[in-house]
Amino acid sequence: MTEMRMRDALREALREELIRDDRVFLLGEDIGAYGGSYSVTKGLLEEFGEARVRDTPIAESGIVGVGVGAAMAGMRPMVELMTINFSFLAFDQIVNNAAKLHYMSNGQITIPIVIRMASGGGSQLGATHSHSLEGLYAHFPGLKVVCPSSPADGKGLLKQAFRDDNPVIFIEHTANYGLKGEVPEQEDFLIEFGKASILREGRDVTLIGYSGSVHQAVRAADLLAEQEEIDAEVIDLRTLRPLDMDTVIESVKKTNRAVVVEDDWRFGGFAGEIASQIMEKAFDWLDAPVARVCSKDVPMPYNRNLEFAALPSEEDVVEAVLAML
Amino acid sequence: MTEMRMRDALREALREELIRDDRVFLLGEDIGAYGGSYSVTKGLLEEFGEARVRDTPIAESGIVGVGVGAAMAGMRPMVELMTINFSFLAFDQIVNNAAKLHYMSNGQITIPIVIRMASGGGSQLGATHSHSLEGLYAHFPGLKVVCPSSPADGKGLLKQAFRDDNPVIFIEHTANYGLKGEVPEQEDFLIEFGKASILREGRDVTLIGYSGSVHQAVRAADLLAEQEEIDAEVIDLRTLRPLDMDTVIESVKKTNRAVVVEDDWRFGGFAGEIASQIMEKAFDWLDAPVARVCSKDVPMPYNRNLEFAALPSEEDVVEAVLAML
Amino acid sequence: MSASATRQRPAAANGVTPEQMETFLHQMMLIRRFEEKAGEMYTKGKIHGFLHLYTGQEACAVGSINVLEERDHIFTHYRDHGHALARGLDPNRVMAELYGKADGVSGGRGGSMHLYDVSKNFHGGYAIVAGHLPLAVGMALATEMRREDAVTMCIFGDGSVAEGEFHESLNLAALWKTPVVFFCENNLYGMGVPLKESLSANIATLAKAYKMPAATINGMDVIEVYREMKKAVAHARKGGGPYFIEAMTYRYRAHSMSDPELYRSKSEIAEYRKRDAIERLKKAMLDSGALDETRYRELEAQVEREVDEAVEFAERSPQPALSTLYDKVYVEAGQ
Amino acid sequence: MSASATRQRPAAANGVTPEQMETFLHQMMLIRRFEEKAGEMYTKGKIHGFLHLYTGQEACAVGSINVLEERDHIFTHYRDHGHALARGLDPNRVMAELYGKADGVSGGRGGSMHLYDVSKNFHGGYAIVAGHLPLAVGMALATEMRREDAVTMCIFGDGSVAEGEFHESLNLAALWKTPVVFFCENNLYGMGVPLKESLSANIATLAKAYKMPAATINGMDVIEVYREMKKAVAHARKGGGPYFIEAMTYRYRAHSMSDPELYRSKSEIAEYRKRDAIERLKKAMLDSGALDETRYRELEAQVEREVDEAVEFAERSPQPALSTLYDKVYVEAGQ
Ligand SMILES: Cc1ncc(C[n+]2csc(CCOP(=O)(O)OP(=O)(O)O)c2C)c(N)n1
Ligand SMILES: Cc1ncc(C[n+]2csc(CCOP(=O)(O)OP(=O)(O)O)c2C)c(N)n1
Ligand SMILES: [Mg+2]
Ligand SMILES: [Mg+2]
Repeated sequence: MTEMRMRDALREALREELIRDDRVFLLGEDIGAYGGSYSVTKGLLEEFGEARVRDTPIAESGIVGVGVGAAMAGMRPMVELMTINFSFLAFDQIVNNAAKLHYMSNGQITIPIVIRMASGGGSQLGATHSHSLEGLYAHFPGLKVVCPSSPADGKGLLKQAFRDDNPVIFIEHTANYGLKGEVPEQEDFLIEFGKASILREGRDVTLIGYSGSVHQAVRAADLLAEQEEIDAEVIDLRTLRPLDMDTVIESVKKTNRAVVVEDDWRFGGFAGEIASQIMEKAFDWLDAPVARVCSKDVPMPYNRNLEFAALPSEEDVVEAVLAML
Repeated sequence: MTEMRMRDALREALREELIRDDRVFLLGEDIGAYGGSYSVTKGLLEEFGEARVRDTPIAESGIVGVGVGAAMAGMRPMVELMTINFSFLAFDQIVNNAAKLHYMSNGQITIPIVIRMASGGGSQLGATHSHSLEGLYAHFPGLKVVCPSSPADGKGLLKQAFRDDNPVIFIEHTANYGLKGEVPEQEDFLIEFGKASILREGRDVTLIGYSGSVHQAVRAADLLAEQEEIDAEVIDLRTLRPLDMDTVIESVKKTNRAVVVEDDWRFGGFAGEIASQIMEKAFDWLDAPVARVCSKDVPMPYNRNLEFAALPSEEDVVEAVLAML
Repeated sequence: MSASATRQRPAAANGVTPEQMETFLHQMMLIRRFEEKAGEMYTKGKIHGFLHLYTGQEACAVGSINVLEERDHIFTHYRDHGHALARGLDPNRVMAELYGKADGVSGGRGGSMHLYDVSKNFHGGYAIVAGHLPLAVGMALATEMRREDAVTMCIFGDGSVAEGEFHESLNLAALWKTPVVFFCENNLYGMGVPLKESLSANIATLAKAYKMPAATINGMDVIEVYREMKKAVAHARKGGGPYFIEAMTYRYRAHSMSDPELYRSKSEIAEYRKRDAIERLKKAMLDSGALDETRYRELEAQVEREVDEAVEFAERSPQPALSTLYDKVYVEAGQ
Repeated sequence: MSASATRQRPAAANGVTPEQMETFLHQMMLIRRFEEKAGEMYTKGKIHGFLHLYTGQEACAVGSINVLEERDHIFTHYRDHGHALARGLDPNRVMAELYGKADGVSGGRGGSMHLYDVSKNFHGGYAIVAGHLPLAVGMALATEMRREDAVTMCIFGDGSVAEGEFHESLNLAALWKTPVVFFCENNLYGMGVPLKESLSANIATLAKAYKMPAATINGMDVIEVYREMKKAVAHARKGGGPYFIEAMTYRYRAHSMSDPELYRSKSEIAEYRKRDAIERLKKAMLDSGALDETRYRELEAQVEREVDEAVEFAERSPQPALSTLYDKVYVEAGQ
């Protein structure tokens, strides 16, 4: 084990995969000379050269498409789109070409691509630059969607993404890049997709999050324990597709209450999926409706106070829990 | 009242709005000389001329952006994107510029645009051309999302869309274009957004749909009545944003059971929103978890049998109802 | 091959041997007949969905694809039957795909717009206009990185040129000098919109602005297409980067089966039919003695048989089992 | 205006009056100082988010925007402070917007990248690269349909040229002959990527391929920018359709406040600083007698005051009330 920050853990994963498999190469906006807009790819250009760490023009559709084409050829490209906000320009390439070619070609074509992007608000970047739309991509069969919340998960899941033969949308929360944590050192530290992790055990209520919102959930659990003597279980989904509902349902059958915490807007968002599945699979165990703590239903304002008010907070989670007891 | 098909009712709405308001103009792919790929705009070029009925290049992002710009200038453009599948190429323009400029500019800018597109599967168009993603757009605050199921609704809602000062995403199910129905004749026949309609009253279960899926719900209700003596209430949401949950909740409080029917994939789809809200607002009235009858979790296959198997059917709805009794 | 000695002259004249010319003629006739039959079967309700026929444009597919080696790659758009047949995909399995049957090249899951045969490096069949252009660039980039000496051909229509991905793809291809040949079949219309109303640019001039060579050629002359494509492929293969061909052509049939063709006149179609590529080659071959009427009738009969067989095959092929609905959404095993 | 009689000569020489030159100088100095101050306030933690400074590029905004009439329209990208100030937006309210305060031009909801003042036909401030280009075309289309005799100016960077929307917008503008001036500020980099690594084309040549006039000009010479912009606006105003200007310039500061600038050398920056637009104009005015040191120091003091006042105003301006969070997601009343 060694302590590192999320951005460094992600870089380690990329480095190890570049070394291990010469089909792996990286392309994206400012991943080379600039070092990556969140410094994840810093130093990789120097180490691996221009052919395998490729700065691209600002042309999201084009570069995702190039990645898909290279994956069809048997390469294992990673395309970095800087942020999820810019992925909207590559939306068709992702949800049509990457997601569907395997099925449409009756299995003749496979697309082993990793598409990385940063998500989340909280940095006063304004409405167009603060999306949390992990659930958007999770909606499409054919894609896998991964959203780590800790450096260890970041490394293990990213390495796993390169071993998967399917298109993987790998989404990193901007607020997590500086997070420190213990990361296992062994070469083949991988984390299987579709396994949620229980970050904190508890009896009274299940808090469910992923990526950034897991941390609100943990802080809320601390507050609940300290101030209200409520013992919350916290589940980190880690991947949205595949989604580990078994772990969630088992927990809810124990606690009889659940709150989904998500940075995205509630209306029409992924929290509704989790809430609905809990209702479907644990109806008789539920003592209260599953609550969803999400962003307010507004485009993200720039002003700091308004932005904080728009984002879900640990207090919002505590409030939701208290309301259901 | 006069009987007409959906496509003709929509054309009537466009004609009347073009006549009423000279700020209204239409632009889109093949809406002119070709007559519209679903014949909705047929004859309008001849009647209103090239300036107001404008054939465009195949450039979805560009033409939606042009529409947004013209709307900023105080015009009332309607952009036709042929189908929802092509709207993915204009995704950023829709969810960033159209949806957010009013908020970001602190109300200085308004975007009175209508963006029309056809949705739905069932015509063997294959995986890239069979999306039902109304819920995708409903997720974004700043947009309104309208999905009529009958000629009268089509006309009344489309005319209303032109009177709304906000961006309206107007989605027509391809399977509905040929549907016949009675349409009121008066000039100012408008239907307010956010008012669901009850297509059939019933006591035993509430079936909720919109656009295409309403028709499965109605047929399922008929089957339930005929074969099982189950009396289903059918609600047509008509608009997803604003969403009339009051009508839904009132119904569920009466029937104690609900099935959401939707053409889109279940996982991460809009049905989860409706189901979650029902749980939140009518928890104590529910005798069974809200069921979601949606498309199977696969890209749409081309083969007819597979496609039918992938789409939600009235039998699926009946089955879901029987399972919850 | 020895029989060709007696037919030396025409070959010398245009760089194409009589055997090749016969191959071209056969392929063009096959495509023509295949498309007519497909249209017929559509009308009979045997085929559904969108069906975009290639009639009129045969010289484009045949002249260009015959230049490619087995190791080369092809990406095309939804009007793809002609390209598939020219690449040597089994007509039976192509017809079966239009029928949506289990023996179709895409197992009945893709349909007319999505033909794939990866064993022949035929990578589809794309129905989102211009969406496959960057894929072709990516394929070319990969072969280049692996020094595979392969060329990727990317086929699309004039209507696609206005899409943003056209621009992004040409720029990326030129920037990274990928071995890709962009092959634009300019049939003057994108659905019902004439090119001059959708593009404020000359296509080849626009392509040249990205610093790649570009040629506008007669897409109704299979020999010219073949010769120009040879230059293009040679250029890309020897490391010169992308090459752009704009082939002027015309589609005889409606855009798809549901198009009432309100946007063009019967006389315009008749005008272009006079320049028919099959007639042109046939006449040249008859004139030069590379073909006689007997052989031509043999070819006609052969093509008729091939197409009938394709229909029979498609009719007999089973529907894909309902139990396969969930198969191949994901690849099961990791690498 | 009568005082200008004594300063006739320089005006005759370059088509710009001494008064105008002084306006240009003042505006450029104001922008320079405003940006330096904004950077300072960012470092002090008064401003957050992304902050893209305009230092070095002042001649572009000032030379071009001063050509526009009140009825003309402006769209720009996220590096927008200079354009806002040159258009005459209140520096106090611009600074307040960077602070996210209620008196900001966008009420504190937009921030540095999203400045709007519709009363001045200044329509933003767009943070999605090239996303505003079609909006400008749409605005121009609307004014043209209403015969308003207005021109729309659309400003963006060299890095935006590789985006698909660049292509779609230029084509639409040219196809429909909309009165729009595309103004590309070519500062040689898009974030850390040099233009030559992101574009396989000469920008002006590419623009010309869409059949619109295009000029590459010295964006570090405010007089040249002004004169060229005059031609462009005249062309668009008299119904000639779009016009394209590529202004060669350089940004002195990092891309945004968080950029470590690993991709370019200190000496390159120093080289460009020698061509500074403010110094150039100042020298020309001193040489021609249009300016003397006293007046220059007055201007310096004035600019200092304006910027200090802007900061004070921003500091004092209240935070937007939390109760406004849900306001203006939708327009309440219909038409
Ligand atoms: C992105 C997108 N927009 C619109 C369509 C609908 N559409 C299908 S084919 C076509 C015309 C394409 O014309 P062209 O590229 O010239 O090819 P052609 O049909 O003439 O062979 C259009 C608009 C589509 N499939 N994809
Ligand atoms: C669609 C999109 N992709 C990427 C980004 C991230 N980004 C912000 S500015 C920028 C560089 C733009 O360069 P250029 O257009 O030359 O403008 P400059 O910053 O040089 O003024 C990039 C890549 C973005 N904002 N939008
Ligand atoms: Mg065409
Ligand atoms: Mg730049």
